[in-house]
Amino acid sequence: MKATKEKILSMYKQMFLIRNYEDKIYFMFLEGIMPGTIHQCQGQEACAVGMLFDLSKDDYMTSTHRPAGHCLAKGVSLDSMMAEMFAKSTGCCKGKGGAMHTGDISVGALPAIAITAGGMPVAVGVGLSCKMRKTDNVVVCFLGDGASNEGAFHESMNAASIWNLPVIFVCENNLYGASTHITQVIKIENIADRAAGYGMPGEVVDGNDVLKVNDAATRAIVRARNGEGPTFLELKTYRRRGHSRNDSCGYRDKGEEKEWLEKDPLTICKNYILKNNLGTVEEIDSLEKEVLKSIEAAVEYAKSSPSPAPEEALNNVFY
Amino acid sequence: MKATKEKILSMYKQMFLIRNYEDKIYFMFLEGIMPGTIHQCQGQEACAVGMLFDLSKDDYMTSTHRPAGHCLAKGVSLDSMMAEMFAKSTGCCKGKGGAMHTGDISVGALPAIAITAGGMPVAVGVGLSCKMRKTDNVVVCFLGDGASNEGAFHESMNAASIWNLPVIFVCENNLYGASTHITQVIKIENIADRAAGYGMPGEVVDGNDVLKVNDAATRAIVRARNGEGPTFLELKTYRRRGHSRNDSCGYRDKGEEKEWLEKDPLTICKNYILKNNLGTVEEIDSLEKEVLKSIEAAVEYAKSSPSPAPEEALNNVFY
Amino acid sequence: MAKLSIAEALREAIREEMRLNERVFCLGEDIDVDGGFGGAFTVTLGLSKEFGHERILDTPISEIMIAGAAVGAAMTGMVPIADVQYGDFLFCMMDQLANNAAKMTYMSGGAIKVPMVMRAPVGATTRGAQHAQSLEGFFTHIPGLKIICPSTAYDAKGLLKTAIRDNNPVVVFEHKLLYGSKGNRAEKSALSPVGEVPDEEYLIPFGKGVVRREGRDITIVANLLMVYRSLEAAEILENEGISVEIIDPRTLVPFDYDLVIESIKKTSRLIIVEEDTRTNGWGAEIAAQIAEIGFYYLDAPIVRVASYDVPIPFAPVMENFVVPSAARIADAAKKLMKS
Amino acid sequence: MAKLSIAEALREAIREEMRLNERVFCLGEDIDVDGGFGGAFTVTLGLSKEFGHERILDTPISEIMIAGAAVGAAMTGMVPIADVQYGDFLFCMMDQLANNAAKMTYMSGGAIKVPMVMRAPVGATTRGAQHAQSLEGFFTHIPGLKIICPSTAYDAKGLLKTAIRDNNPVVVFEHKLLYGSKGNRAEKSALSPVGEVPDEEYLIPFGKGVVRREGRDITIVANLLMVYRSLEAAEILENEGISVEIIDPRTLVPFDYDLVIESIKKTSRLIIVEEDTRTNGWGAEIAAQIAEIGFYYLDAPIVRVASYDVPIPFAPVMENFVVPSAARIADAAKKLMKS
Ligand SMILES: Cc1ncc(C[n+]2csc(CCOP(=O)(O)OP(=O)(O)O)c2C)c(N)n1
Ligand SMILES: Cc1ncc(C[n+]2csc(CCOP(=O)(O)OP(=O)(O)O)c2C)c(N)n1
Ligand SMILES: [Mg+2]
Ligand SMILES: [Mg+2]
Repeated sequence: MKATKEKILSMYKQMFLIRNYEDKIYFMFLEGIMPGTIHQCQGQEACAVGMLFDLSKDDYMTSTHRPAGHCLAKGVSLDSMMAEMFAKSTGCCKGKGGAMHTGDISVGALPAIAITAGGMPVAVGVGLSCKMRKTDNVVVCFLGDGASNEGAFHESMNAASIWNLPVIFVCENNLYGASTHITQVIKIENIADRAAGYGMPGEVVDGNDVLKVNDAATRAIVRARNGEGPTFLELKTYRRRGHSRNDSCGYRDKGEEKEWLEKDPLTICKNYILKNNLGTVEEIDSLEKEVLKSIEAAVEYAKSSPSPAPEEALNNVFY
Repeated sequence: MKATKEKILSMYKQMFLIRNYEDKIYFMFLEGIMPGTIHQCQGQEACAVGMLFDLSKDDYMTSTHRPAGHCLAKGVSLDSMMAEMFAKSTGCCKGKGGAMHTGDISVGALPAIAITAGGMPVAVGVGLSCKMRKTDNVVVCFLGDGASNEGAFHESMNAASIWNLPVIFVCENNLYGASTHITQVIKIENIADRAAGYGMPGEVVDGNDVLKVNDAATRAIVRARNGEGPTFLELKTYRRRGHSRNDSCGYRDKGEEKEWLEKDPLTICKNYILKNNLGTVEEIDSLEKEVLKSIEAAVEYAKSSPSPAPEEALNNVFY
Repeated sequence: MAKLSIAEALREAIREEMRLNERVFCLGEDIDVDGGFGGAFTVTLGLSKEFGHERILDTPISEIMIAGAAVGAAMTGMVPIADVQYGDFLFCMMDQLANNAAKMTYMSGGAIKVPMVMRAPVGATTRGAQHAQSLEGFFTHIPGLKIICPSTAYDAKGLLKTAIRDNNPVVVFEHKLLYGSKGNRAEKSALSPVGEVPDEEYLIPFGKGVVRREGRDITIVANLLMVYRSLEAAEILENEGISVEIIDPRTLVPFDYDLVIESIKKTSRLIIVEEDTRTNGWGAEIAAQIAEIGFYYLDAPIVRVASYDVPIPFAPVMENFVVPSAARIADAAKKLMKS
Repeated sequence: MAKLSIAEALREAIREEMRLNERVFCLGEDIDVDGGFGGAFTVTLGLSKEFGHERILDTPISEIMIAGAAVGAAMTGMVPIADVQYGDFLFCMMDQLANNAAKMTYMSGGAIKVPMVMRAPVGATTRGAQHAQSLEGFFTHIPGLKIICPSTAYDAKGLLKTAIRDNNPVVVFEHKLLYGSKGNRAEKSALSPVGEVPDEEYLIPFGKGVVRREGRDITIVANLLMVYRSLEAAEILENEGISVEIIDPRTLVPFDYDLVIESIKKTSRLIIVEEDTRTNGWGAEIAAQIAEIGFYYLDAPIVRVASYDVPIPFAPVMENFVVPSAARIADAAKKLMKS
């Protein structure tokens, strides 16, 4: 598949945004000026962007404890995400959700669900809803490799399949569930092979190449929109940082780390752009600058936003 | 595989016992002299007997809401089972368990677990225990076709596989989960194919032919005892009666019913015995009489046994 | 006015709401397979004839999925009514109910509504420990859920309709011995509180209890089957000159404390009767709350009559011993009058 | 005497029991992967060095299996200590705990024992609603489980050892802010109740609370973090001439009612402080029980100070508002003294 100049630059820009958003937050965490905990997605930017780039805001997305990339790519506003990280009332969840529940339903991003695989049955319901309301909308459901051993995974895969729902299950296999290597907890080579047990197509994709991801996404989305049912995609990828804040990844093999860190999805994309004359160094530079500025602006916005009143905690239990 | 005369007659006798135990209970239920509810296994006798015949009482078995066949084949005493049905203090669970929790740990039959697939994670634990205690014991874990869509199924299959546990998962596919036909809730032809997703061998077996079941059991048991890990067996079978008491099976296709009712596991076994000169009509007759007498005796025993005192309900909450 | 059983009243509520709002649908195991049972207690029997199998959706045996799919559908414009065959299986879907359904509105800062209904049969019926539990106390403890427990046909219809229109997750506890299910699915020892149900539409607001019987000496708060056991006890007590007022709260979250307070101002004695096991049953909360806000109206200890703290035993003689009987309620009342 | 944090004390309890009994083993997610965290709060860190990865078993992310496997292993001769990374995930395994672990002994008529331990961290720590809950009230409501909640290093070791030797399922609630976990796993705003722990072996029996502070005017019953908040409140109140007695029950099932009764005979006032949300939190049961058996010793309403009935919000300013603070406890006490 060939991407247009506009599209590939735009995808690169989104990936660059995600990387730098996460890095900025990482450093602010180290400074100690941010509450809560973080699970970051540096290294997995191509998964989020490749999968979500072609969706409209009427399409849905469910996310995990590691939601920043998904949310940015789905169109949740940078400012509101940053404000949520700072626990401000301008946050996308008004400070009630926090990092692990980032989302904004107005752009189709359900609040992230931090229970491993807990978003999968929800995605089945969203798929049902899209189908029953006779829309051609789809739902992209993100999960990790570790999540594929949860009971919720099984029940959701099966239901989506028998009901032919417009759900695209996207397993970002970054080789680890927290500190546990995937080979310790699963006996088969590819998680995608589990799809066969549900009569669902399953495919392994290079998760660090945004074009390959986007290509697989396109096919799955068409299938879903046409009422042909769900698809399971396994995106092989790697996280460049720890599982959560303050994790130095002592459990990772250094050779493995080195090998994967070389496959940086941003570099891969940038090289592709330059090699195929889809953009110049200057063009890239300038959009990078724009992104960095927007992140600084978001931090300013967040910092200067008001904190919620303590008693605000008592509202919104019921709708 | 050829069975010896002694073994095949003995297997037949057990199947005949199960059939007639269940039929007796069915009629006592109709009479209204028995409390509770029942889920009966007429038609699935070959599954229980074929799987369990060669186990010792140090091997384990987990069962379901439909446990009578499994328990009789595992060696739970007929008298104590009948007494449990009558809610007597001589029952195998002292009247505290009831039909759905029949079992006797002293012969390796864990109390049946009536939560669909709820026994599977327990079987993983039993397998772990057999392995950690360095025994060569195995655990046979029964489940239904419907149970294969539960999250507990998935988590248990995976864990047993990665840890190479001596667990034999036996899925009695009787085509229905309650009133729901398997084709409505699963998209693949054979549930056994799901085993591949866990790196576990899966096999489809004629569940109405006790010799075929026993043959598959033998292979799986050897594997398990040798520390080679779990096996998944799908036994294709059919229940001859309703899902639970008072179910006239209005949801079943009459053609399907007819076809399957003709494949009676008892008849198949009896014919095999006669055809291969492993027993005479007289021999069979006499062991059938013996069984029927033992059932009548069990009913007498149960009826004449004392009811538990009401306050007995307060004991055994803790060990 | 039609005379309906509770099962029928619930069915009519669902039917009316499904006619009114095409977004309403049902899902669950065996809820209306052709030739099947219509759910374990016939509530949804025959609805697929009118609404088709898309809107009366029979599911695999996948409780996590059922609850989670209800959440997802509810968040995105649908109004699911999910069925769990026996309340006991709520534990299998507890994560979806407690961590997702109950928290989505809050976690989203109020942006998302989750208009779903979860129907769960409760009560001991000689099926043994895994098909017998009364689970109200678990669910009243989850902020973000509303909890209702209709004990008459009239309430069943009116409350379920309100639940379906509510923008929040509502768990409906229905009692197996009160359904009045017929035919193959009839229950031994069931009561059959067939009741008058108006032909015209009506809704019953949440948080409004009713006085089932007026009295002077003791206030009894009881739900579901225990309403009837308490009414029986009141008859016994009447003969001994003890006058009992019986309040059926009808909904546990929200709870009509005003009605209870009004009553104990008169009686100054309170008994809570529940089939839930005693320790941290829903009655614990009512007792605790009254011990705080109603303390000065009370002349005597707050008494709870509940199932004993044991798994429900199979044998009917033991089961009957564990679940509060009219006699046990009456004894507690007599003892309380002396204290 | 060694000075240990609670995390260390728990680890030492496990280590000693594993040395004594080869049937004891641990299982859970990330409990001691080489180079990993040693569980989310370092409790099992380093144990695999001594006992190997067979007995310190890292599992897939499969909570149903973890709990079910613990049940199966316990029923057949092993003594599993299972770990759930955050208490909130107990909901994922609730069926195995409530329907199997708690009922097996009973359903088998007493033939089977289930000697398992389930360890669960609780408490709000600005991680948001799905990693914050205090879940005691759910589990005290399940007959067949014992529930413990150590708040000091001494208790943590002694109670966990008793739990491991108990022939029944025991759920251990541990507070994230009390572990004193170090290094990467340290918690902001954690207390670090490092305590003296004897070198020689000791066990602490279940059902025996302790008086953490003696007082005359009000009895406070509090567990886990709330013990410390209550102690802080007591300091504030002391200055205002109100003398508070603080009881830490240490185990919720069984519960030391005698100790509470003894105390209210003296103080005639009771406040229960819990981080559990109010409605049907474990404190509801204590209040209800005392309103029944201790009514005549009380001069004033029983007051509960609990987390408000909301999912735990992320923003620290809101989280701090929801979870009882020393100031809120002190205010409740002052108000109660006036009533
Ligand atoms: C039900 C549940 N169990 C455990 C956890 C704790 N936990 C959070 S993230 C995580 C690892 C998830 O691994 P994976 O699915 O591969 O996603 P990744 O972190 O790699 O993105 C674990 C165990 C959880 N949040 N929910
Ligand atoms: C968790 C759970 N969900 C639902 C049920 C109700 N139920 C009891 S048996 C049954 C059907 C089980 O089907 P299958 O596994 O095929 O076993 P079979 O009845 O055919 O032996 C159902 C739905 C249950 N007992 N447990
Ligand atoms: Mg991962
Ligand atoms: Mg079946």
